[in-house]
Amino acid sequence: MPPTTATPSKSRRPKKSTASGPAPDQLLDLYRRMAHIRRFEERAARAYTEAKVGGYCHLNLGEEATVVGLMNAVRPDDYVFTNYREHGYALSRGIAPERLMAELYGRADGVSKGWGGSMHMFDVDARFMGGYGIVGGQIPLATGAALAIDYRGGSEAVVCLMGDGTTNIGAFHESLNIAALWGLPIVYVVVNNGLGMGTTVEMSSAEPELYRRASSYRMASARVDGNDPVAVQDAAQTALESARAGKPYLLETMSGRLKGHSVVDPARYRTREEAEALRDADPIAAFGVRLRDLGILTDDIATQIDAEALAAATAAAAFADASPHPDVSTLFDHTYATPVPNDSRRLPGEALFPAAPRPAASVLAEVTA
Amino acid sequence: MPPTTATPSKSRRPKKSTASGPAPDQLLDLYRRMAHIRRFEERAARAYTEAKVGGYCHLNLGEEATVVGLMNAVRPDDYVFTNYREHGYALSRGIAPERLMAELYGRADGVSKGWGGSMHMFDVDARFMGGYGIVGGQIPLATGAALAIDYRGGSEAVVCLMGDGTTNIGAFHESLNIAALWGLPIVYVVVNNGLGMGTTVEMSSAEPELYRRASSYRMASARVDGNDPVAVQDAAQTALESARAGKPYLLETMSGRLKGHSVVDPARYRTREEAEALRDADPIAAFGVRLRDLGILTDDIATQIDAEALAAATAAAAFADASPHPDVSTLFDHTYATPVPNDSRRLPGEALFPAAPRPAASVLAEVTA
Amino acid sequence: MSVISYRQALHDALRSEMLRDEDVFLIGEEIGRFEGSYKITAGMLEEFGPKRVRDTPIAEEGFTGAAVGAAMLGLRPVVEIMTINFSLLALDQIVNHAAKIYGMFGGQARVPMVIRTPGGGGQQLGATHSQNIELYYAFVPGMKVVAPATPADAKALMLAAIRDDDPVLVLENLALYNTVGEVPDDIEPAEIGKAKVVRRGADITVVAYSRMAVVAMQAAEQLAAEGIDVEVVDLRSLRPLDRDTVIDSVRSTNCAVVLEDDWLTYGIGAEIAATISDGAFDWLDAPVRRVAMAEVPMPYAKSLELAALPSLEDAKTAIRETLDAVARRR
Amino acid sequence: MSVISYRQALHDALRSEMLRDEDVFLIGEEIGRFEGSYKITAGMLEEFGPKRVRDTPIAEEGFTGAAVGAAMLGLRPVVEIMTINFSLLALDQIVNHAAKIYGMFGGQARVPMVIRTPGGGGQQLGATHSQNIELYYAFVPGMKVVAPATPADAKALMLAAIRDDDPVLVLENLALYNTVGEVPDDIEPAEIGKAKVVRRGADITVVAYSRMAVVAMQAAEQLAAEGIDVEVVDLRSLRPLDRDTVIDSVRSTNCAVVLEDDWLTYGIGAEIAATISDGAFDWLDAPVRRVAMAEVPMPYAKSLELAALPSLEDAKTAIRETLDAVARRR
Ligand SMILES: Cc1ncc(C[n+]2csc(CCOP(=O)(O)OP(=O)(O)O)c2C)c(N)n1
Ligand SMILES: Cc1ncc(C[n+]2csc(CCOP(=O)(O)OP(=O)(O)O)c2C)c(N)n1
Ligand SMILES: [Mg+2]
Ligand SMILES: [Mg+2]
Repeated sequence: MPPTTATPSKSRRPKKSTASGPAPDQLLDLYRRMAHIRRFEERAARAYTEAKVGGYCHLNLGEEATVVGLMNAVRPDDYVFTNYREHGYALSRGIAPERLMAELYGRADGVSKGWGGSMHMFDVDARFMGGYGIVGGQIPLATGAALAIDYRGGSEAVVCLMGDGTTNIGAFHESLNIAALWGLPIVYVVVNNGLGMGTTVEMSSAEPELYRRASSYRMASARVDGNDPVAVQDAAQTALESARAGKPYLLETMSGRLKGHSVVDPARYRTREEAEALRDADPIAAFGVRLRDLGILTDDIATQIDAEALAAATAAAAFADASPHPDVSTLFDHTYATPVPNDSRRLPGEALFPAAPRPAASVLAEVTA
Repeated sequence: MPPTTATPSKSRRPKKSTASGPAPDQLLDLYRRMAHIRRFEERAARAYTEAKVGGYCHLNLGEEATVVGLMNAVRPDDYVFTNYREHGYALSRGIAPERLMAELYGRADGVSKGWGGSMHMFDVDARFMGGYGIVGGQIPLATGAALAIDYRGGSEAVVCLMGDGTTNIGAFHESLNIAALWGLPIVYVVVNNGLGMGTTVEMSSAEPELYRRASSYRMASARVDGNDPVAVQDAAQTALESARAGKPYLLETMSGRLKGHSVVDPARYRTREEAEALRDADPIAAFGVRLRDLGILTDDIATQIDAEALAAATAAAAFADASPHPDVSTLFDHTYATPVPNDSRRLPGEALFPAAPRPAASVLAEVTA
Repeated sequence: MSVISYRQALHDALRSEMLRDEDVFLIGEEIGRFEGSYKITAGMLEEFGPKRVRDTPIAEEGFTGAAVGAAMLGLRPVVEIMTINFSLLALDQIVNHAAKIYGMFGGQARVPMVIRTPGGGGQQLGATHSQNIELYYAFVPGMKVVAPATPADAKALMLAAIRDDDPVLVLENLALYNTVGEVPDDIEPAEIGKAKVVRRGADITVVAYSRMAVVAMQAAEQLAAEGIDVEVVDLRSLRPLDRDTVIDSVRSTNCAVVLEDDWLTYGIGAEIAATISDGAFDWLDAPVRRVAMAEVPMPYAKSLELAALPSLEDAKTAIRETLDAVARRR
Repeated sequence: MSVISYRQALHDALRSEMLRDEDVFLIGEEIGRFEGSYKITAGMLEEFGPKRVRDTPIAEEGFTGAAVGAAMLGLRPVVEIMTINFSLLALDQIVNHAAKIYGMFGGQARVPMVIRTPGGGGQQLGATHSQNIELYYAFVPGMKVVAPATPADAKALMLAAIRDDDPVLVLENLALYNTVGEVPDDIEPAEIGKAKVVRRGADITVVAYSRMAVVAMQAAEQLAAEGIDVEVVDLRSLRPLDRDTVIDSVRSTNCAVVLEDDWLTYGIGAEIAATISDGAFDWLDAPVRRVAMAEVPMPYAKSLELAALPSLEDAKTAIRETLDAVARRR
């Protein structure tokens, strides 16, 4: 499932997005990809409750339209940095679901060889640059990647994802200022799902219209309906064109988080009405209705797509479950890229020095000799 | 020289500033205080070249109008936080120049008992809350002081000073957001002297009109001519009234830095024209011309004020020089406010444990016994 | 006397101090509406309201620094940093400000604040969320750092920390939250700066703190069956460090093992081992052995994480091997 | 062979690497127009232009993190952090990102970057500007930390650091910038992870690094006149730590003193003392003595600063007293 990426011109000059809108097969493809994310995330949640997956596990449920809209707009040679809520992005970037699920299971065939887990997926070939668990930690990194592109005169761009709550941390401010100052090819995307963990945007951000924060850096910005994959894709294309032209961009997408912050969060801080309103705005259902109205989607096709998605998720889980646990002998394989002498390779139960190098008896013998 | 502070109403509702403008004696007082800062700083610079003062030493030369305008607007019970370029603020806040100069000399009578030096002046009675050497470090602290005022329902406000370069650090963003979110009584003042150390505002800030950055927090803000003490005082009063009413404020003052970043910096990165333009805009000279035009200042008065200021600085230096060096016995006096067992009070040359607690001879004796 | 969890003990300490002193307030991410990532503050927003239970934006440096500033004006903030890993973002405000303000200004401003934060690996949280970096605070004069291992100490040390006029970091531990133990209902604040011999034994001293103090007790109990009599010293306070209690113990047992959850090289245990090797030099019959984490970024995979973390078995091995080393030298 | 300053050696290393490899660039505050706060990069902006000598906003976390990101794409940034004190603001990007990225993603992305930054007290810069906190980096697997004491090592280690594919912190020292020494014109990159016996001696081993390695040599020379033959080990690399070289030395001298500029408790010297006490247990004739800073926030006043910092006299006292302790035990 490689991303069906629009191919923008290599030039860094801004370019109009297609006025005509996507063709039916493109629309159906968007729908299909959303369905795949949905089923993958549901399968991941199940694996978590079965204790196949450990640590924290944050899902993209409710953000599928945003994910596929964004990932459709990036070029294969663009770089994507995101946070811990990244399974869908990785999937949409074309990484095999088997390798993603294996990562969740902490297995050797995982996309990060089992070293990263849910929060730290990475695939150098897909230019999917992680997966970071520290809120805001990815923003300076992504900015630096854009600096490297600019340094080398490349035409690639960087997309840096983050949540709404993340716009309140210092790294956001420092990075956007640097990107704007140096004209770096980067699009910062704020996926506004209305909540940090349980704290609302209004409780966290004195300017809750987050895209407006770009003005502190004279940076262009926009807000888009994150439940509409086509709108997201268009907005992202505009943003990416701006970035490639040396004008970084801040894009805010508005969507909902269907479940708790992570798999274990029952989201008790939400009222029943809020939860219902979210379900009603489910982006997959809504997009399905739209495609039906356009005559593109039928019950049969929908059923078929869903079956495929379910099968893919099931197959991914089976693959993951069959993949070996990383061997303890590999524990010291990834501390350093350049080997150097005296790197410690001691297991916790091992002594620092071999036992009793000069037993007391021989010492006394020497002393008396 | 206690600050001749305007007395705003105790209420936290906004209040108009005096439309009529300051009376002649108030204007003369502003001039006098600027002259005192100038002479104090020049004397400090001399003491530095005489190696009486150590470390770094950053002066307010060229920023005197901003300093006195701001310090005239604060109430005696307000709190002032600033950075390492703070001598003038301390002086204007009413702290005796003797104690400030003694601090520069690192003596026991210094305002921080010789522990702080040029960058870390502090006087709890004057509610002068430091003097901080880490760029931006004072901003969260000042925000927290405003939180404490708000927590207790007080009518005081906090003034938090910083340089233009400081607006690019994360703490600025995090703090302004928090203050705006919680409606804290604080005025952030950006003293824009056009430079970090040698880096210009345009090289550092993608939005170089720094007061505009308040919009990211829906915070009110303004820019004012920092070479005009009356304009600064008026603007500060407006800002303080807003803050007391629960609306934090960002005020930017525009002035020049007459010398290098610190006493040792020859400022070679400046062109001769830039240096000349700065001298021409000298706020003390300019304000002197204005007061002469108004008939308030004469040559005689100017000469007298300058003589007084010079005498004060000279006396301060003499006092500082006569003040004792802190005794080594006080080295461990200020590590903790609440004493606890096992606090280390070891000098570098001292052993951790008394020498040879059980000499080898006696050990052997025991063993053979 | 009640038997309660470590989590409950922390909660109770916070609540009773909130009731006792109006100047005490809680501040941190998700501590109110979300009731805390690890639910230590559950119910507190409802009971005390948003003024005293303050949900913050995600801005560790900003809100921790704001707590420092509020403390300078006499309030007694208790900051929750969700895990110690995120405290790196606030380190400048803690190390360069909270810990310096009292000294740097010649003793004019006190900073009576608490930072409570859990460390600990073993939850499959990966490299950035599994660190034990209490060292960063324990190293700094001006800071106080306590690390309770039991519910009783969690409560007593938290009470002491809140009433102390200096910045105190209270190191909690993810793996301890659900452990239970007896806590006297009228427990008094503990004395910060004091270690405790939590088990008397004649053969060997094991020094530990936080989770590893619990492991030390387990090892001692299991080894008792083998006839090995282990003395356990729980450090409880990392700064100040109570060297005397440790040295006194080793002078009676003549050998020692240090257990720690952080990385070995430069870890907390290095100081303990150096201290013992110095202060008990003429008493020691074998080198001080350290059991610590493997020196790698913590992997996510369970198999690797288990291998990287020090275990009860590792502790027992180190104790046995140290006694062997003693035997070979005697 | 030329006799040049430590500052010049650093400058030369940077310049030669910039000339050798287009992917190397400099980034930091005031390194261009202002020519660097300590002038290491003087003239570089003019020679290489603003693309390769990049003045940044005051945003330690932002620009250090940007360097990490650029390194992930294969560039070789050399970050200047003006003094190590300010590095606290970038610690999350260094410890949670630069040091973790290679491992956390299973070895997929290298981070070939250098962070160069001076430590050091003694300049009357007060509590927040006089810290020696190399420990914060030396503690972290994934980081490499080197600490040259001489101009030759400054150059050789900087060359090695720039060519290494991992994040390397090069610890410079304010008090060393003006010291001079011989540097071979065709000096090769040093091997990271290796200590060096910089003076052979039979009576006692002194272990030190950075400024204190220079103090150690001075002490050794002065004590030679008293007939004390001091061996000096310069650690040069704090991570990895070359334990073998240290232990080999102590096994021949049978006693040791550790000199360090940081605080004693939990300082770098704790690991060195613990390592020696362990690895040379049966050879040691006296406890390992540590000379370190007094445990206070550094005061500004000269009288107090001098008292707080370890001096040449302190080093000599510790050496003499350790030899006394040996004599008493032999
Ligand atoms: C520096 C840091 N602080 C706190 C956390 C804990 N944390 C993880 S996710 C999260 C909320 C983030 O909210 P938002 O940015 O809106 O992203 P979302 O999870 O809604 O996608 C918090 C506070 C963290 N991981 N890192
Ligand atoms: C966190 C931090 N980074 C860097 C420095 C070094 N430094 C001291 S002053 C300064 C420039 C500050 O410029 P600005 O904010 O404009 O204030 P000004 O000195 O012009 O008053 C810098 C970079 C520091 N003290 N702290
Ligand atoms: Mg969110
Ligand atoms: Mg400035």
